Amino acid sequence: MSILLILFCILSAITLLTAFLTVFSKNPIHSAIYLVICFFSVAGHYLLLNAQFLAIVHVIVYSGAIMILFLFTIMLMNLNKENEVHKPRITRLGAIVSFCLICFVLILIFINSKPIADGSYDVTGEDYQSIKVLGKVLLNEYMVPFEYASILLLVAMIGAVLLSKKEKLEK
Amino acid sequence: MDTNLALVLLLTPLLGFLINVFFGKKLGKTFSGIVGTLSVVVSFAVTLYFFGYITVAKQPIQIILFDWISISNFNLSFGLLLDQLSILWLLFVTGIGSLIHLYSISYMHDDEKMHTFFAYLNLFVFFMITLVIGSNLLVMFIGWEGVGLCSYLLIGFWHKNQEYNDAAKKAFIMNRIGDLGLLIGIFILGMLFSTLDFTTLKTAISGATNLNSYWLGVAAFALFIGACGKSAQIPLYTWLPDAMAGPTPVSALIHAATMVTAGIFMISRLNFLFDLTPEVQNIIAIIGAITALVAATIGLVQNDIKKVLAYSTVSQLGLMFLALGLGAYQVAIFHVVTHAFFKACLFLGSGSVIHALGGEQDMRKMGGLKKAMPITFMTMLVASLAIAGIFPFAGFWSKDEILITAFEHNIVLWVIGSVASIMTAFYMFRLMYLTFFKEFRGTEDQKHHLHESPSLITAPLIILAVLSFIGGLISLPKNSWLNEYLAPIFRKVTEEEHTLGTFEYGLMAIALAGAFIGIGIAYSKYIKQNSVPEEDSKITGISKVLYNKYYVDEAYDVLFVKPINALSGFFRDYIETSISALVFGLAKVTNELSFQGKKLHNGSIGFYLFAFVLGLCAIISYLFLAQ
Amino acid sequence: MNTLIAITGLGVLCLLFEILNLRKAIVPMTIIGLLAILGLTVSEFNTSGSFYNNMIVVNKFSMAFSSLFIVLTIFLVGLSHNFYEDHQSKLSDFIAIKIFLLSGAVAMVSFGNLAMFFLGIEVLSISLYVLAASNRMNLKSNEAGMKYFLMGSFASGIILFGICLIYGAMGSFDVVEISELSRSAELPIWFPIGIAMVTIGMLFKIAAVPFHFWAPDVYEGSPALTTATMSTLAKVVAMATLYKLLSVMNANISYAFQIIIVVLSIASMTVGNIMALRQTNVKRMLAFSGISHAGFMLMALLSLSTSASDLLYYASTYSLAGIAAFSVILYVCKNRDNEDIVNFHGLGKTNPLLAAVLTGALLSMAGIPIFSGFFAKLVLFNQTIEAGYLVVVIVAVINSIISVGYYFKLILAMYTKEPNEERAGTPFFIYAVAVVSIALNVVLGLFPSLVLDLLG
Amino acid sequence: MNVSLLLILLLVGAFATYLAGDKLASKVALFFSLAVLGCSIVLLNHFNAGENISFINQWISQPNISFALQADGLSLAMLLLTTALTPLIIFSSFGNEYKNAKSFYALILFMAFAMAGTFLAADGLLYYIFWELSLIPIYFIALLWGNGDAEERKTAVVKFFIYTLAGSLFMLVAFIYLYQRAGSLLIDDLYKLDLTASEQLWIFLAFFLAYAIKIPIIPFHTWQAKVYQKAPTVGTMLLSGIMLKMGLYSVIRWQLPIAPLAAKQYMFVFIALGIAGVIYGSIVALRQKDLKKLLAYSSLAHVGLIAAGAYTLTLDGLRGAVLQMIAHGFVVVGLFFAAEIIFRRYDTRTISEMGGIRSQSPKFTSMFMILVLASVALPSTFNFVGEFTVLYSLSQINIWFAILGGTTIILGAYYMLKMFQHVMLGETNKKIFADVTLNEGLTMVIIVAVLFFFGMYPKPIIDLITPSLENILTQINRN
Amino acid sequence: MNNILNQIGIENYIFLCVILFCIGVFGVLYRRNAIIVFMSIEIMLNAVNLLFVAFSTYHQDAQGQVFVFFSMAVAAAEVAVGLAILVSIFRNSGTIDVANLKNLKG
Repeated sequence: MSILLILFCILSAITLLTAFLTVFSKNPIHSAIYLVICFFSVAGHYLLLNAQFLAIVHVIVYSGAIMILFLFTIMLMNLNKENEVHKPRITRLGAIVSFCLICFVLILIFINSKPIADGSYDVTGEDYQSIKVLGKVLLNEYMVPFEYASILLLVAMIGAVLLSKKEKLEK
Repeated sequence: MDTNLALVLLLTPLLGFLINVFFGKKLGKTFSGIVGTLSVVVSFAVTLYFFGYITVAKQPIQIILFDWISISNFNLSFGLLLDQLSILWLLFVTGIGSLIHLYSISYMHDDEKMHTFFAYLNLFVFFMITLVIGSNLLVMFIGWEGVGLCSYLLIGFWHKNQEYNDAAKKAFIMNRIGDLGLLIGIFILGMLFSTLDFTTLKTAISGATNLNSYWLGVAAFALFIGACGKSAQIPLYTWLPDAMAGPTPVSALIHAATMVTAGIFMISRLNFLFDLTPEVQNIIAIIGAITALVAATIGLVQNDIKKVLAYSTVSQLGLMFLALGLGAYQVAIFHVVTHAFFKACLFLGSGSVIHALGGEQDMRKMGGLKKAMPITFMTMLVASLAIAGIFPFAGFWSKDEILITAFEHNIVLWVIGSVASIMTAFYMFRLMYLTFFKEFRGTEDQKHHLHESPSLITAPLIILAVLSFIGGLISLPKNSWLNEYLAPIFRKVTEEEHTLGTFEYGLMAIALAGAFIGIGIAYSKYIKQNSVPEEDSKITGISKVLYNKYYVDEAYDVLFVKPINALSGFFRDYIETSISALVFGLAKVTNELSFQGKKLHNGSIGFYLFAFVLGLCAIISYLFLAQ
Repeated sequence: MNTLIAITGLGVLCLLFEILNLRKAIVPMTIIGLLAILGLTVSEFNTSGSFYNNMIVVNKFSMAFSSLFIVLTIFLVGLSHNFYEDHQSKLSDFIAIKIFLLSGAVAMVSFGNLAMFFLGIEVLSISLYVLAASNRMNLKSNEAGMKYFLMGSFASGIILFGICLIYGAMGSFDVVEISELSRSAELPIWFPIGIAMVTIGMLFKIAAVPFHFWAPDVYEGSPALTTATMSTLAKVVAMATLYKLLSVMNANISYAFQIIIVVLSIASMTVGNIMALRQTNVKRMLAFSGISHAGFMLMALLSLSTSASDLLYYASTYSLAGIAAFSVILYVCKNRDNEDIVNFHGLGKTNPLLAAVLTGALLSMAGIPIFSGFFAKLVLFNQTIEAGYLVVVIVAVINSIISVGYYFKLILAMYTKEPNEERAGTPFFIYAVAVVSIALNVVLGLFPSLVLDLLG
Repeated sequence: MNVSLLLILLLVGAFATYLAGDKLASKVALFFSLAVLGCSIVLLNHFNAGENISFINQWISQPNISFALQADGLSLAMLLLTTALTPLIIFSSFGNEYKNAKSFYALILFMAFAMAGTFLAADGLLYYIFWELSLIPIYFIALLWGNGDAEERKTAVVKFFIYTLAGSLFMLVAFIYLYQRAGSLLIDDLYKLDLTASEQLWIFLAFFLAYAIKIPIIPFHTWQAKVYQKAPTVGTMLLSGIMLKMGLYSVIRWQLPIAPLAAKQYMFVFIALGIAGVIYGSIVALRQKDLKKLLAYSSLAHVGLIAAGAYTLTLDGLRGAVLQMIAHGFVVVGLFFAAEIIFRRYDTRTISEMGGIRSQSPKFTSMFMILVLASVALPSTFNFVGEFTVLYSLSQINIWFAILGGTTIILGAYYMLKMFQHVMLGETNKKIFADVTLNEGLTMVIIVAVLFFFGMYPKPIIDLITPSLENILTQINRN
Repeated sequence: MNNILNQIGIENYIFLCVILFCIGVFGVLYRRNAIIVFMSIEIMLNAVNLLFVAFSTYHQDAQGQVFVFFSMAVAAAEVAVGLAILVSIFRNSGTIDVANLKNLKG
């Protein structure tokens, strides 16, 4: 067992645990906090995979922006109470069954698949994940999607405005 | 020339019909009657011409007018065949037809729809002529069905009475049952010989070497069923008594003299076929004999003057079929002719009586009319004597020939025929006695109005009475003009000439004696004992069975009419609805599925996603685990 | 490529119009702009090529479908004028979102890289989420938006996972590379799983059974014009994209996969039609009808190599009929709080023209000849029988019969019931859209070769 | 000059009628239908002169579909039936006031267009399109201008529509399958196909479903009586006079020659079904209370016989079937018109409420009587020619078929005369029966004249149809 | 430079991501609180992002990481729109319980 693997295991354990807790916590605030931890642990995975830039972006976007948005909403709606009524047993059973099923099926498939490479993975030796390279790929090859993502955000922005803007009662 | 004359012969009645239909009302009653009568008289005149022609030339005239129906293996043309047989038939069809038309001018004068009546009569004559002179079976079939139609129209002439309409309908349907038989026969003949033309059929059958006797027999039998329908033989006879619902001239013309003999005509026409199928001939003879007897027994107790005559007609037709079955076509035809004379006379006479009594037909309410209506009485007496078979009236000769032929073939048939003859004599004179003798039993009002009919009515009666008297002359034993005349039609006619020995004289005497016995019984019962038939309700025992015609109508009703109607109701109420429900059921099932499905779409995101995940798992596992 | 740029430009222009206080000009200018873009697209129809490192691949297929989408958007924008009368201040937003939605659609059929595909589908989806929920004071609309959003994001997650697996197997997002690799090398199993997951995500978008549950609810709750967009444009886009995905990346569909398609197609048709029978809400009914049509269109996937033009034809006829139907629905249900069938009572008497248009549209969907829906079904059946799936065709035929049941329910309501109240006004845009779309439908029916030979 | 002209004229007529407005609609429609009749007679002359009056043009390249209109004797005969009955039907409606008349008459012409197209189409798909197209106008005619309770009518009409559509869709599948095999749907190409016995059976059955429902053959007839009863008389006339002939025509034109092996192998089954229809229809008709329903069942019986004739696969059977189709077309139109005439005066179709009309209107009675007689195939009417030929062909297959099928002449007479008795005869009715108007009389007289003329001289029609039937017969017997 | 996967193995990442993804799915199904459901969806997306990065390393290719940027943008956009919808639902009905969204059914 290399250190990396142990690190991976620890990180994975944290990720999965916090993810579970996010789902299970009765208090939405707790869920949010667990989710933040989960995101950080995912950022740890990124670091482990040597994708530092992505890790930072991830923390900024998820933990910084998205989670704050969630928290804002929770506060706004005053939902920080454990007021959720329990779902009927059948629904929970359904959820658990489908969870087990999908896990089982997917994992079984991946286990069944033949081993990809017996221990040795490609090593090109080239730099492929420094900020420089990423920037080049993003702004050369992926220029169009990059631009197009702005459309996506624009749409989201217009949409959010559209949904929350009060209309002036003209007529 | 011949073609044109034949067309005149055929189409004048049609013209009369058309004139009466379209202008009848404007013409006025008398004039429309005259038009109707004239058109038949013209036909009669033309017939006379042809009669003269044929007696001289002895060659049949065959005319093809146009192509009619195409069948894959042969073509049917609309053609006419004027030979000895058809001209003979034409003679009495148009001849008696003319007389009855004449009679009707007066008889129907009080009816508001006289022009319609004449139109129908003319139409009938037209179809009858078509039947007789059609050169192939299918043209004959036009006439065959056409006369049935006219019979229907005329029986239901007084259409406000639904019972009359029922009778008319019954007649038509009974006839149609026979017609189906006839059609089947036609089909088989067409199939076997690829022709329906009488002359070619005759050569084909006589020339054929290896005939399929089975199919030939079936064809003959099917044709005989057709004849049964039209000529009122067992089991299809019940319509004829009911057909008396029509005006009396109609009964005289259609249901006594002409139309009902169509079956005999057809069988005589196809004698070459029936000669080859002895089994069918036997059936015909037996059916004929039984019909003669059964109808005669029923006739014994009937109280309606026209019903008696109707059953008498059936009985006489039975005798004719008996002769046909025995292969004695010319004898049958002889009886047809004499029967036409005296039965027409009887019907017209009864019409005269009914006319005088203002529509009364029940003999129990008649009597003593001898004085009031001497001419009617006399003519009817002559006709009655003729039908009873008293020497030397026409009926004696013809009936006697039938009985002799029967005796030669089968003694049982002879016995049956003789018994029927005795009964005939009885009920005819029962009729005469009840109607004309003793005291009048009707109302005072009727008595007041009793009168002899006008000359337009009596003239035809007298002519027919004369014919009934002398009609036998056309075929005297040993010296038969008729047999000679018909010789080209029938193959075996010369072989079967009777020898007139003591034996035959003996038979004649027996028949004559039988007739007198019948008359005597009638005399003792109705003149001596002065009895009058009882009220309907008091009739008991055998006579009740007879009075109710052996309950045959009821039996038919129970056996056929009611089941079919019940079946109809059953189909209508159950089968139809259940097939419909089956179709609707499919719709209902899908609808119900839809309803259940609505519960599945319960609006819950959880459930929707659950289904999503299940679907995903199912697809993935099918693709990657099940393989 | 030019089409995509022009469309996004037009979208931005729309927003500018609002700023420049040219609100009244928005609808006409957008329509003119779209017509111009349509002209541009058609003029470039025969030029094919790839742009920007193969991000956008333009060929006949993408051009044809893009043109169809543009036409549909023109109609939808036309209908907007009347529909958003009372929301003038948001008009530009609505129109702009529709235009961006169109750009997403165009991106989806002309992608050369899975990134473009993903972004396209997200633009489309997010626009639709917004539009579905856009009647903000109406709880039903909110609920529809929420349901669509939740399930849509879920499906996006699945698609993303699929893309990820494809990338894992191939090491590239470029479809050309992927398809080359998929033919040559021995594939890791990730690739087919990825394809399956992307397919499932797309099946959700086209609302095939069992991923269809959102459709009736969302169609019912959304504002009618959004429903029109979803049932015509969005469905057709998703179908075209799925077709393109499968045909571009995975030329040899395995037999098992075909069986899956057969089963889903049959299930979609049957469930859609049977469920539609008892619906009283017209939009909901059309949602189920849309599900069944999705089932029909799935049949095109059974003969991937040859059925592109059939699919195009089917998509055109279905969506044109849908537009015609919805324009009448918009007219009838304006200012009503629901789209119940009762509202249609007596339309045949009060407004025979629109009733005739709706009748035509429904007959086209039911597949009655002379309306192009019939030919669409015909060519599809033809293709499917050729591929050897007679069973599907027979089930489809039975389903066509069932479908007549509910289409005629609406027709009967229009013609045999007494009208309940007068409807005022003859809005030009609605009439124009209704008549033009049904006319186009009939023209396609009379000259099917116009479309069928396009991709030949 | 070719047959497409007819179709164009009918279509133009439909539009013109719609545009003419409610007042003029009926006259415009009559004018156009008469023009089409004239046109078809001219075409007939051209055809008899040996000219080519077909019209074939490529329509869709992929799949390969042609716009092919071909007229041989059979098609022309059916076309003439359509074009002759259409003006009659339109003319017969002159005594009625219809609301929204322009749509009504336009739909009639449109329907005539579709039906004429069905008879002319020589490409499977084109034929199918016309076939389906004819459903829509009759659906609306029955639905909107029908009589009786609206809900019941709706059920009946929708059932009819879905039912017939259901049948024909399977025919479509069969056509697609045939297309796969032949690469074209031109009828000549389809005739040339060499299909295995089992293929033929399935195709035969698919066709049969469509035709059995349309004709209708029992047990697929349940839509018929209700629709006939509920539809306006004009609609009923169109349905019974022409539309159900489409099914019978199609049997002869499409079903038998394309799948002859199956037709031969299962001939007895289909003949038996037809004959069962004869007997069943006749018996059910006996106790119907509604005049139009009774006529509907009589129609069921008659077409059963026609179908049986067609399935005998003999020249007689086919020829008899075609003759009987034409004859039945005229008779049934006449009979339904008679029912309509009574309805106009008595406002009822229930038989028990009628009776005693004969003493009020002898003219009408005579014409009705003639129609009844023609319907029961009295010799010298056109129906006899057809019925005789059909029964003859049946007797060639098996004499029992002829006997059982022949019961129609007994049972037919029974129910028709029973109906006539209760409708027309009996004590004078208390309700007033105005004598027939000139329009009504003219319509009836034309029908009666046609029936008698061709009853005595069917040769022109026989000569017209025989070559094409022989041609079809050679196709049937090709292997 | 060493490939980190030599020590951890791509399978482990796959399993991790699958399980994480499934937890997300589970959350969506299990919870009625819309906010938590959103969070679960974020977990799903994150699982995929992680897998992207893993595959990126596996292929030694930058595209996977680039794609993660797009994925993040999408996630952000979705959250923005989703929360906007959520807020308007909350305004109209006062609850964010998805189980209460059952007005549309049948």
